[in-house]
Amino acid sequence: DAAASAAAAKLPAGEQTLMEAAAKTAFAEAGLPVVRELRAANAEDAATAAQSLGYPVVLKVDSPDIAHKTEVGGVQLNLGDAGAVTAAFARIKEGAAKHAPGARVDGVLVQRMEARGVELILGARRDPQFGVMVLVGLGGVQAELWKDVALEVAPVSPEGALAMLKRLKAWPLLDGFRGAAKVDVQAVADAIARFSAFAAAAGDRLEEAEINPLVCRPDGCVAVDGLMKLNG
Amino acid sequence: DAAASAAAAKLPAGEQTLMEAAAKTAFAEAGLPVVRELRAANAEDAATAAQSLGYPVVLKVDSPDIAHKTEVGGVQLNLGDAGAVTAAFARIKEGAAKHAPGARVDGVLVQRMEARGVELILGARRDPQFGVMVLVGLGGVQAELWKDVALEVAPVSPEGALAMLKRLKAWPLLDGFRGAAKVDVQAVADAIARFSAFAAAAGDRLEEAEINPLVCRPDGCVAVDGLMKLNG
Amino acid sequence: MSALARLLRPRSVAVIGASADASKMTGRPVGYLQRHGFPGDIWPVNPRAETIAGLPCFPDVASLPGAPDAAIVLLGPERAEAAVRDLAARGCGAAIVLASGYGEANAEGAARQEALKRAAGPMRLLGPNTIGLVNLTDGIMLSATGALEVGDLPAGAISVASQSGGILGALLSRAADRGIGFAKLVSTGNEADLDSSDLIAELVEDEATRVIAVYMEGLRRPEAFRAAARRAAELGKPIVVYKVGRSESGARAATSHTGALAGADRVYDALFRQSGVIRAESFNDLLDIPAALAHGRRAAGNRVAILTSTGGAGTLLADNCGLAGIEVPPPDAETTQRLATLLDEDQATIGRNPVDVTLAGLRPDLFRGAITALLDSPLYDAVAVVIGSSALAAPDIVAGAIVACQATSAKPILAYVSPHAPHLVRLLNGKGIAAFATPESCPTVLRALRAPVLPAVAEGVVVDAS
Amino acid sequence: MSALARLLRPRSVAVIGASADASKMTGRPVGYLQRHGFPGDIWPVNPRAETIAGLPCFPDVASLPGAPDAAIVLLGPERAEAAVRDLAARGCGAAIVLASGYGEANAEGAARQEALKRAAGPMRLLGPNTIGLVNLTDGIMLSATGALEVGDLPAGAISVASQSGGILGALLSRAADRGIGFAKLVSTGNEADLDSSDLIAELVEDEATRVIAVYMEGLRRPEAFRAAARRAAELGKPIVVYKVGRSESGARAATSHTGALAGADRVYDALFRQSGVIRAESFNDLLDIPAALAHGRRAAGNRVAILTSTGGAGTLLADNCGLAGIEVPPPDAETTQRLATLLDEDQATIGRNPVDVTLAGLRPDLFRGAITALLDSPLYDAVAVVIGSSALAAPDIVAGAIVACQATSAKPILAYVSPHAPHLVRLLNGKGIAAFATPESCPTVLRALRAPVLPAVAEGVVVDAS
Ligand SMILES: CC(C)(COP(=O)(O)OP(=O)(O)OC[C@H]1O[C@@H](n2cnc3c(N)ncnc32)[C@H](O)[C@@H]1OP(=O)(O)O)[C@@H](O)C(=O)NCCC(=O)NCCS
Ligand SMILES: CC(C)(COP(=O)(O)OP(=O)(O)OC[C@H]1O[C@@H](n2cnc3c(N)ncnc32)[C@H](O)[C@@H]1OP(=O)(O)O)[C@@H](O)C(=O)NCCC(=O)NCCS
Ligand SMILES: [Ca+2]
Ligand SMILES: [Ca+2]
Repeated sequence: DAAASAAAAKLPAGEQTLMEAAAKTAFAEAGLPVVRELRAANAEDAATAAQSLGYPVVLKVDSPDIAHKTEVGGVQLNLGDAGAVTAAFARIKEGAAKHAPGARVDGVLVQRMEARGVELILGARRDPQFGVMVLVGLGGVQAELWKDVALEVAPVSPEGALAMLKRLKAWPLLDGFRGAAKVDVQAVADAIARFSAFAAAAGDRLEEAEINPLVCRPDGCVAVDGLMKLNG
Repeated sequence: DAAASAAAAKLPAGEQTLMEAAAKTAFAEAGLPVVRELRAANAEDAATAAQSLGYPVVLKVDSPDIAHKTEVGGVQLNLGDAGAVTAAFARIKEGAAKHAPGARVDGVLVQRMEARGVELILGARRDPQFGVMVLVGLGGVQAELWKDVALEVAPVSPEGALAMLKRLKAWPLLDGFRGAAKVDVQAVADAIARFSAFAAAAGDRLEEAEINPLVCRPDGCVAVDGLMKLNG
Repeated sequence: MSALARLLRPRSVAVIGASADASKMTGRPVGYLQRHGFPGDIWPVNPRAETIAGLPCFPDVASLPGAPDAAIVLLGPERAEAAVRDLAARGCGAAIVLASGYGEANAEGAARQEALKRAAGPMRLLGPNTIGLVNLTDGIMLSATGALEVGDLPAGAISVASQSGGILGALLSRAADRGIGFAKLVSTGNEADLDSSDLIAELVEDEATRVIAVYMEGLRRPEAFRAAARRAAELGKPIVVYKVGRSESGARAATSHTGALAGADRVYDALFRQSGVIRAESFNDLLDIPAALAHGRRAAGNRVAILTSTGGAGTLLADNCGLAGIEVPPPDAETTQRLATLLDEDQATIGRNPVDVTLAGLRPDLFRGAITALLDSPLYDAVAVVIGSSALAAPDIVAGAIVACQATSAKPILAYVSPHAPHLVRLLNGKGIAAFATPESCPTVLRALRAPVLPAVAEGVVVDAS
Repeated sequence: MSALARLLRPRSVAVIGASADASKMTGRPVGYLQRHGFPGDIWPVNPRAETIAGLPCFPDVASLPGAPDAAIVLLGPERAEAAVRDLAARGCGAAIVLASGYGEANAEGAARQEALKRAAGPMRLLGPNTIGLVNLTDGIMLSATGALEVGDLPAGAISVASQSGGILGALLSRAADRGIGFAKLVSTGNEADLDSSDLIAELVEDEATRVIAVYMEGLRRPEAFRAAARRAAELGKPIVVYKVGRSESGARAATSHTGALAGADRVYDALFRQSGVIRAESFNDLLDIPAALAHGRRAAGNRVAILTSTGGAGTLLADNCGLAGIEVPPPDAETTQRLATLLDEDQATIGRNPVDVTLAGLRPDLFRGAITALLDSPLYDAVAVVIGSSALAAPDIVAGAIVACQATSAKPILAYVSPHAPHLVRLLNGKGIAAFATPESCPTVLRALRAPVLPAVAEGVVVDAS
């Protein structure tokens, strides 16, 4: 996969962690659908960004030092107008100052508020013996609680990815369980395949990559958050 | 259990379905913690009821003909003041008129808005051979998806009920999984035991009883909705 | 004496339709009774014979010298009804009707079964469509099953109630191969009258019975079963059930086979759990678990030491234990020290579990010393010994060492036999050591050996750790 | 010829440290080579003997009349290194070092293993700590295992690669009991040089081998394994792996046993799935699945007809099939009609699955007719026959009927033997019918018989339905 290889080739050198924005940029270059977002350094820019993305939006703290944004009040959802954005910007600054005093805060990411869907986690990890492995499960605590994940050696084809999804006990949730709408599983399988191709191409450089959540809906899927750890 | 027997003895005669309010009244008489609620025939009474319960509240359509309230817009959550209650009352009336045109609507139930918690389903059903069985699982679609329910012949003691909870794969969710707060499982076990004692006392009269959800939190648990089918 | 007690331990048995031709199915029962040493009266009934197998033969039930405690009816479904009516009139305790073609077959058969039941009146009925009853404690064979052709069926402390005759026969021959003995075995068949709950209740009171193994397709009277299970718990006699009908296909087959009611399996599961009954998950477990329980020892916890003279099989066993939630912790410092001194190896090598004694070779003293050290450790609740090919040539040495060690401790010793060696499995089971050839049995048996926690009657449980 | 091919099928074998005393472990290999009919040259090496078992004995490796294709080194770890160095210098293809006390023991042993590897230079090495290699296709025994004392080990189409010698021995004796034959069996032991991936790759190319059974504790080179699996898929030769280390205790034991790397089990699971390898879930399956696959037939789907002459065991089998997701649908109208006519029973009774032919008795013509009717039905992908006690006395009639039926169809027939009857299991497996005594094996085998869908090389799969 050319896009995957190109995205892997572009990874910055040195051992480091890519936070949300940088990680998603890499995933986007690898051909994955990621949430539309803009950076904003202050409340005014944030409102302008929101205007151009279209309401409602989400504001997230943009900091190289904060991995768990929710815990510091760094995620503000469902903001409907400029006033709400301004107020949310202030709350994020406050929260970071209070809960992560030392952290450098570059500003915020302004994202389109995505409609709800089934949330998956995609993970990739380098096994010293087996090479890069790719994992799919339900997002949040679910995958762990139900021990319901599918694992393969990267890369996987879209057909392989679909087979992984079908192996999940949670598969019915994607397939219209109890009258719910069916998720566009072809799009999801495609995203998993691209994610795995990217991880395989990154090879030894990659320690770990994660998309959590990948929001999956009848009209497609979108990576809403991501993280990547690189080796030197 | 005296309360359970008394509650069972008081059940109305004849084959019928007890909707939310009536079912919960019976459960309350059997000693179960149920959500505080008041009936209101019009918007004004609803606001008064809300005032006396304390905000925020929930409004639910009160109708002997509507079992699935959500589907008709019959559940309005998190109402913060009298204005919100009045508006919600109107929406419920409208929703019922539109989605359940023939249904008799007696008014609304005004309930305290309960804080979120782990939602369980408690069920009881009469098996022609084995007598009354009691079932516990996660609420919503979860129990069914993960095939994660515990079943016993009613009645069960509080210790037996606790053992049922511990058998659930979802038990960690009640037990502080991933740093979450621990639920008051003694209170939950007690509720299950009382529910099962009531169902056993009702015996042949009972076709089916359900509490869905029982909201479980560190400070106890509360039945938020219920339903009961009686034999003639 | 109750009718059921008369059936289980009759002093007189009438054989209705006995044949003088020993090679025919109807010729077998009298022979089996004689050959296995029945000390009571045998009364063959056949209008066309004077004597059968040296015994005077009676032309009909009315001419019998007394009321038989039990009767085996070898007639086809057309004539069985009249015989049953006659037996009831004669005061017989219970009749066993072997014939099939009743409720299990079709509507006509169901009607025939009803008539049979009516003909029995107050007399108890076992069957129809049953393979009968085998009492190995007292050598009383009330059956025509070919499995009884085998001469030496070991008597033991396990009794069996089975809703299928074929399964009873399979258990009988499989157990004999493994050196597992039985007290009584009863097949309840169509359960026109006596059902498995009746039999279980009776077997629970049997002195020779310490464990009850049940093959179940469906229960007619859950309450009766629950009461029997409660009584068994009071007496400290475990009940182990293998129930089919766990799947839809199985439930359908069970219903058509004996006409038993097949309720939802998870409802049975709840009943078993609440009654303190152990559920066997595989057919194999229905022998392994009762056999281990019958040896009488219990494990206080779920930590096992594995001793092996063949590395791979030790790993295999450890893996299967771990997979099933049985702990396999490395030995404590004191035990490690003891083993290192004994086996003359360094502590790092010896401080592992499985304890691999390959290098020590097959020296019985070292073998004994190592087992004893592990039994003595407070860290372990049981010891599992892996028996490799090296033991094939010297079965008695290995078995002798294990048996000698077991006498020094109250903890159970289990044996996993790695090569194909049925003689070793038989030998060990015969000496009170739970031995098996399937690695999955080790954790299954260990779980079952943990003192059962009985919801309702927990106080009453007698755990025999002798 | 490659070194591995020379090892698997040597024309000359040197036995280093052979003893003239046949009762000693070191005295066995020459005898095994002779007894099982090795047609090549046997060169015993021992400075203290003139002849061994009638063969001239050589004082050292240098004096050998040629470069042996393979050598068995029977020396202890102290002297094995020098022998290996001499063999390498002599141009030997591969040496098998049986001794233990290397990497599996301690740090000292690990250093010794390194030295051994260095001494071998370009010569290939099997072991150390191995039970050796058994080639039953050509009667070549490069092993000292006591399992070879057994005279008649049936040759077959299954080859085994095992990281444990004890497990190899267990498989050998258990298979013989069940009538399952092998082509080659190799134990890779500590894998100082040759590892299981090397052996699997070689066995895949072996003409006599149709299926490969692997006992695995851990893989050193996943890529090499993957390549071998891909080649196996191209050739349509299934690989069946039983891997331990599924639990923490098992992984710990595996690491200390052969020093193999024990990666997370679910990573292996992914590797197996992606390579089209069948994973055996129980140790028992590691024989049952390959045996069924070796018979060559495949099932097109997962619908099975069960034919039984003993109701209970049929129910048992149906239940186990249903539980494991194998369908047991009632026969279609045409098949029902055919069976009803044949067996002279009413359609309601006969329109069930299991098809119970108890009433028909053991009449071979009816038995054959019923099996054929079920095989002919497009509703079924396979037929499972339950063999009850009635067949014990007439094993050939039952087996003959089943074999005759199989010839009329491309579908597989399975046999579940309900009573303890190893002779029947042996007889049937020997005649190409997958037969077993555990009901759980039926669904397991049926799943494995479904044409494997191989992710990468799906086009290349050759399904032999002959
Ligand atoms: C709990 C956890 C997911 C929180 O992650 P976080 O980075 O702090 O916060 P997120 O960016 O995910 O945002 C939090 C919420 O906002 C939502 N959100 C974020 N951006 C959004 C957008 N643009 N549009 C809509 N919703 C959005 C998320 O869906 C999430 O919703 P939820 O609380 O209903 O699930 C994370 O801390 C964690 O550790 N998860 C566990 C992962 C796991 O289980 N791993 C094991 C796999 S085997
Ligand atoms: C989906 C379903 C639960 C909806 O039930 P309903 O009666 O229409 O609606 P409810 O009364 O439960 O109310 C809907 C929501 O309001 C919440 N709610 C209701 N009263 C509340 C109160 N007083 N305070 C706070 N929250 C409240 C409920 O928790 C629920 O929240 P959720 O959507 O986050 O789960 C129901 O239709 C159903 O069928 N459930 C499936 C049951 C099942 O899985 N059975 C199998 C068990 S084996
Ligand atoms: Ca996240
Ligand atoms: Ca509800």
